[in-house]
Amino acid sequence: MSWPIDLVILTFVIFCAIAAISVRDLLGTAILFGAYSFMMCLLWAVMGAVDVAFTEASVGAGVSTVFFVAAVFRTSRRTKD
Amino acid sequence: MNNYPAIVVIAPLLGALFAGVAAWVEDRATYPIALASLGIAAAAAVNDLITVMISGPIQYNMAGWAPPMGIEYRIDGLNALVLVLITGIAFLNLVASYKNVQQETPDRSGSFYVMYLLFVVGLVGVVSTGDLFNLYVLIEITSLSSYTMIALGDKDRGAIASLNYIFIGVIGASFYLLGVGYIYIKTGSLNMADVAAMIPAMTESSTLLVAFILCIIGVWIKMALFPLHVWLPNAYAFAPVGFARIVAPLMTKVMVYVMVRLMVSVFGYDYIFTTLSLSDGVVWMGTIAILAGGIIALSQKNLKKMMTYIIVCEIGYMVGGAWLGNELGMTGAILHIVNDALMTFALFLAVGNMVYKLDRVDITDLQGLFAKMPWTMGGFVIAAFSIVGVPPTCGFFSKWYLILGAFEAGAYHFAAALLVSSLICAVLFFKVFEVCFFEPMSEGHGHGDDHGHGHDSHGEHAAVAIEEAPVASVITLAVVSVSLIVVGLYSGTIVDRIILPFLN
Amino acid sequence: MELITSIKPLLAVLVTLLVMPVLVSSSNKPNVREGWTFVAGTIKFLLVLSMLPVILDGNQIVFTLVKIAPGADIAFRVDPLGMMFALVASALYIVTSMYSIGYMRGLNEHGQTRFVTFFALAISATIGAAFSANLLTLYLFYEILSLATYPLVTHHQDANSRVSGRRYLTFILGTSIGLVLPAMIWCYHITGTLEFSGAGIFSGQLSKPHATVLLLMFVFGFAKAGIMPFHSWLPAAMVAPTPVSALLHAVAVVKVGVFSIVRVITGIFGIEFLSSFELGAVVAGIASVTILVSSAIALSQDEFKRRLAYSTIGQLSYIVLGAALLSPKGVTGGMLHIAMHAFGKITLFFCAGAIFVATGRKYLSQMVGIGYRMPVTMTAFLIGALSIIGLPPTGGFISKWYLVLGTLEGDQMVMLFVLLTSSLLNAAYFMPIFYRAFFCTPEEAMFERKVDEAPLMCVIPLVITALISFVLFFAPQPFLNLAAMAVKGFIGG
Amino acid sequence: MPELLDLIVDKYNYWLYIVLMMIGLYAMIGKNNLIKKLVGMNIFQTAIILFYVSIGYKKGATIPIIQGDHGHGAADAVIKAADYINPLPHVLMLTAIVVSVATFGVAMALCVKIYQRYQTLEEDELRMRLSEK
Amino acid sequence: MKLVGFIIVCLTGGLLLYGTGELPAWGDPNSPASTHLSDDYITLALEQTEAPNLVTAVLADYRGFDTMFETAVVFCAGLACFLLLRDFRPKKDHYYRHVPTGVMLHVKNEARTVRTGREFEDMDREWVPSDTIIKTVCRILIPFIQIYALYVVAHGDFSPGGGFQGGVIFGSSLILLAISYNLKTLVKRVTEKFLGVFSSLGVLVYVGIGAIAMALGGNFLDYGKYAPIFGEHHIRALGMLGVEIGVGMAVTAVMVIIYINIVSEGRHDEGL
Repeated sequence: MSWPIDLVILTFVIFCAIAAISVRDLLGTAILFGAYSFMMCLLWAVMGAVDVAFTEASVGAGVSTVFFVAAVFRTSRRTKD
Repeated sequence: MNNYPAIVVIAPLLGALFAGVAAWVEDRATYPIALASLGIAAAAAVNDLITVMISGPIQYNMAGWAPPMGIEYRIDGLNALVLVLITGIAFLNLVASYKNVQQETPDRSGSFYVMYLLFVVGLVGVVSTGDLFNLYVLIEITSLSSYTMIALGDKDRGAIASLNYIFIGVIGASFYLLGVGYIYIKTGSLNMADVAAMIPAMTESSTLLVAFILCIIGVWIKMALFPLHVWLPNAYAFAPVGFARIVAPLMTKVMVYVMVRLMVSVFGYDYIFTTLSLSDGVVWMGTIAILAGGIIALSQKNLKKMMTYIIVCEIGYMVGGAWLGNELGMTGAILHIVNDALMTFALFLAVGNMVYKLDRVDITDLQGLFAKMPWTMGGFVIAAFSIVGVPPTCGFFSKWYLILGAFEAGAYHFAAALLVSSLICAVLFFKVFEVCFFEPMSEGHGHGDDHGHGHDSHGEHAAVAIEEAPVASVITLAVVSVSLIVVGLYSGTIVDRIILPFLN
Repeated sequence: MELITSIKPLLAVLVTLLVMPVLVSSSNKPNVREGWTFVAGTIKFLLVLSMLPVILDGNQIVFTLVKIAPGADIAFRVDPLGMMFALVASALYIVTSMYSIGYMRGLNEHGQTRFVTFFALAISATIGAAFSANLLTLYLFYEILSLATYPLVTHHQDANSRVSGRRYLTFILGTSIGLVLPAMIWCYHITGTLEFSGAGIFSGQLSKPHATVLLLMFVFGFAKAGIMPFHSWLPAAMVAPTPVSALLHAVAVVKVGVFSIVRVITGIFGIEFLSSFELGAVVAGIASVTILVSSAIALSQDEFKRRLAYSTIGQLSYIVLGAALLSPKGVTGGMLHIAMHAFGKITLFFCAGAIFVATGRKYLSQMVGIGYRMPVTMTAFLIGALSIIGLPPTGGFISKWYLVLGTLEGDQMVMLFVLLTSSLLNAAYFMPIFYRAFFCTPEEAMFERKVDEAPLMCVIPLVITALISFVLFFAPQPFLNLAAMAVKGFIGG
Repeated sequence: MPELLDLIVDKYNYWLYIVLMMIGLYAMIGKNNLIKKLVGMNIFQTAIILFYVSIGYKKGATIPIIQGDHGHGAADAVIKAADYINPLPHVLMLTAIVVSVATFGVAMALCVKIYQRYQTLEEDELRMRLSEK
Repeated sequence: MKLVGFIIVCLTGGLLLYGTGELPAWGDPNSPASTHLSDDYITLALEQTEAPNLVTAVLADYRGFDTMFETAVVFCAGLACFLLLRDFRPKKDHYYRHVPTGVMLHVKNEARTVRTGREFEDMDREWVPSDTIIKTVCRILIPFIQIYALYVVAHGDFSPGGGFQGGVIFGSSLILLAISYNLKTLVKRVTEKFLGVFSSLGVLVYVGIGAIAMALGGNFLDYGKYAPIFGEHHIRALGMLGVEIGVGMAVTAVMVIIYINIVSEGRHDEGL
């Protein structure tokens, strides 16, 4: 693997993480969180952890996000922080 | 082939799964299944203990792979003792709490038992395993099931208490996981014995230090060492009775076990006390935990809350004792794991019986309880004396070893804290007893000169109807109370036959 | 001296313990319940008695129940000192049981089952303490006794007894956990054993300042002995029904306190060790202050039982003083006083109770002329009072005689002065009662009627104990022999 | 100076995992909204997973699936350890991911339950509601 | 709280940075982690377990015991969601829509149930016009997703994937059904009872395989002991396949349980 790809993805990951916890719309958080997970999954795939990446893709970016949206649907979308 | 070490864990797991099927097919079958599986587990645990006492530690390789490639169960005196304790308490509690569960979760009692069994599986697994990562997974099972159970309790606050517990619990478990990661990066192994063999060669490493700190802090969070205890009082006080009775005595004690295991079997005395010389600081933390727990408990108005702070206080005993850095202190700490589990169990059994009849257990609600529930109160009194440390109940003997250890280590502040906490607990419990014994205040006698012959008012004392908790609960409480004394009397044997062989 | 292993000491402890469930289950049948109490009490007494010849032959009985740690097992050992105490306590238990039937039924008290049950527990613990082979066992029974007496002290369950019960526990538990326990663990830490032995368990490991601190921790820690300033629980505990005050707060509980102190002085420190550091004087000083102050306070008490309580505090310190004299005669006197004071003081308490049952009076100022109505009771009172003052023809004289000899033996004139002064004070607070009872004209109509004693079950016991006090003057040999043997073990052996 | 640079370049993955973990931990402690805290929790856990996966990485090695036309059990070629990435951390992390999603699910269920009861997920409001009673 | 949080975070970060200073360089092939156990696994796994995917070999065989508990954790989560949220109180209101006219029926207190079919259809409180495109696409897609999920489960020995991933994918396909149609459609096809039993059964398959190995005279989970029944050939890989199937079953069921309970607050009536 080449380190620039690694570094770019890492930057994205950190960007998504910060965005996910600072957005004031929980649905937005859900999607950003999905993006975060997906970036993470890419990162792991790059590092050769294909199984972990696969799992993260299906769980973190997939089902978790669905649960998240479902929970937001049943609670409230707005937040103070 | 001796499969008993595996059976201790597998029996409740299989029980949970069969009960999980039964919960959907025939709800009434879950309780017998749960009871039977815990009975088998308890029997297997006793068998383990006997085998260990006769022929030394048992090693069991999961899936037949030898460690460090595979996962290993290594049962020695300490494990076996704690295993017997866990399975025994879980079994007895299940016997005692049938009615409480029916009362509190009538429409989902089947699933309750499944969760209960999973919790026990986690505890038993944590204690049996000889693999650092396996330990983490099992901690998570226990945690996840306890999160759920706690949320099932108090309608208003259960869920919030549980969510707070999740946040703090996850931090604790993750710290532990990180610590294991640092150990792994340094040693390349996850097997406790394998790691322990490599640690003496790398005592100067900063990575190892960080690994140690992370693991220990993680475990401390999980065991609620003051000031990391904030999650515990709410969580345990709002849990449903049937579960509080088992989580309160066992969860924190198992975490203390993990701490002892990490200290003795992974990092080793030399590393902790010689290379790092952490003893003083941690013993002070234990001292503070004891005092703080006791004092906060004094200020509580709710009996359940009070008990939970007593747990916080008792954790200080064990942490302090284990970190005194001598054999007596460690003996005391290990003995106290057993004793404290039993006495907390007895206390919560009694409190559960009160909750069953009274619903609310603020201290003011307990008036006249000695007359109403004499048997429950009898058990409660013995358990309380044990916590105070009155001989011949078991609480006295572990305190004995702890104070001796403190003297030997020169940690007089710790010895003083132990004594002060005994006094605090005495005040605490007699405050409760007074309410139960004196109120409602009888009038018309004992106030001086006019103590005539007219004692008709005494008749009303006899008239108080006895309203006891379910028979099974009361009998279990009686058994546990007696065991407090029996274990106390035989603590010399326990120390000689089980704890000392383990430590040497 | 031979050591004979026998289960008898354990049985003697257990017999009243085992009868407890029976007592509870027969709560609806008072006569059956009382019957069982008697049976258990008698068996217990006989068991103790059956061990007496062995002890008098110069042997000792040992029994180890369980091993806790090396040198600190839960074990029994019957030696002359313990034998004497157990004999007194178990004999008086039977008498008190009888008395409490008269008293409790006479007053129609509530919770009688609870009362007899905890009474049985308390007496078990007392015997256990008497037969303890080491400090750990002694501490164990000491604590059980403290807790078992709490429901007895607070028997009335009213505000008054609540306050008293609180004070009782604060002093007793506070000192035992706060002082005795650390002192005991300190001992064990230094020596690795807690076994009582005539020569003491320390052999040069303890410097004088440390020894002083340790000794004071024990002396004050066994607060049941009522050493000032840890005495005030005893007057407070007088809210209990009189049988409790009589047996427990004149005999069992308080004597366990002094017994423990004597044990520690003789068995843990050892007389020689203490003499070499001249520590006896410290304890003796504390004891004599207690004797004088408490006697003075007793003078001003109007409530009968409170006066008796302060008297008890003073008398207990006689025993401690006797032991602290560290001379053979002094120690003998102290030990004898355990027995002599027991019979005398229990008589006095029985009298107080009998008066209360018969007339409902608790205050001395209300008892002017009571001798006309209750002559038997008041005569017994006289004998008891004489015994406490230490005048012939009562047993109290013997023990005080030995105490005086002890002070002379050790050339401790100050102590002699203390003893004599306090005897005068004793006379000063007892004699007016007797005088007013018989030689003053009754102020109240109810005393002018003909003789009207308390129930028979109240009167018989107090007559018995008064008689024993009387007889002991003429036949003190059993106790004297035991005491002499014990002293030989502590000093000569 | 070059040493420091080396230190940074050699281990930049580790540095970044620490940053991520701090973000997650901060969100868990400092955020007011329960769901935000949950997101923080997940970030925290994934950071740890990243750490483990980084441990497993080996320069010059490939994914831990034995290559070659092995078909079934025909591993004639000698397998060289240096060619494959360490599989153990991956295994551990599979488990950790599963655990984290399970915890996440339960926590979400709790959030829904709390919202049912209190109509809010803000921690300060919840605290206010609790103290009212 | 924020300040406290910040301090704690900084302390933790500092601690970790301190510990990281001495770590072997990232990707260093000679670090202990990459040499001690790892080499053994890499060189021996194929020979011993006959599974080329080393991760699966370690996951389902060497550390199969871990994985069993991992499955138990998943089962526990499903049960937790059921216990916490399931609301057994009868549904008060039912809504139906008369398809030809578009008239909405609001039936209170379960006075009568309406037969749904061509004339009436179930609906949530608010009617969302069904989107034909989504429905059609999903209807076509779902079977393929499911086939793929089965492939992932079955092929875990050889390629990335395994029971867990496959189970999640299968579960997602069912969730997709609920999202594209509505929750009632899913609940009608896959009943709660079925899911509950299925999740238990999944873990039971795993534990059962282990326990039967024990009964056959081996250690727990020792697949090699099945050789007398299934033959020596690939017996360990076969065992792994068995447990992977168990994991897949459990995970599928649990994912659906969690989703249904969260999205309907435990009432199992209307969802997203």
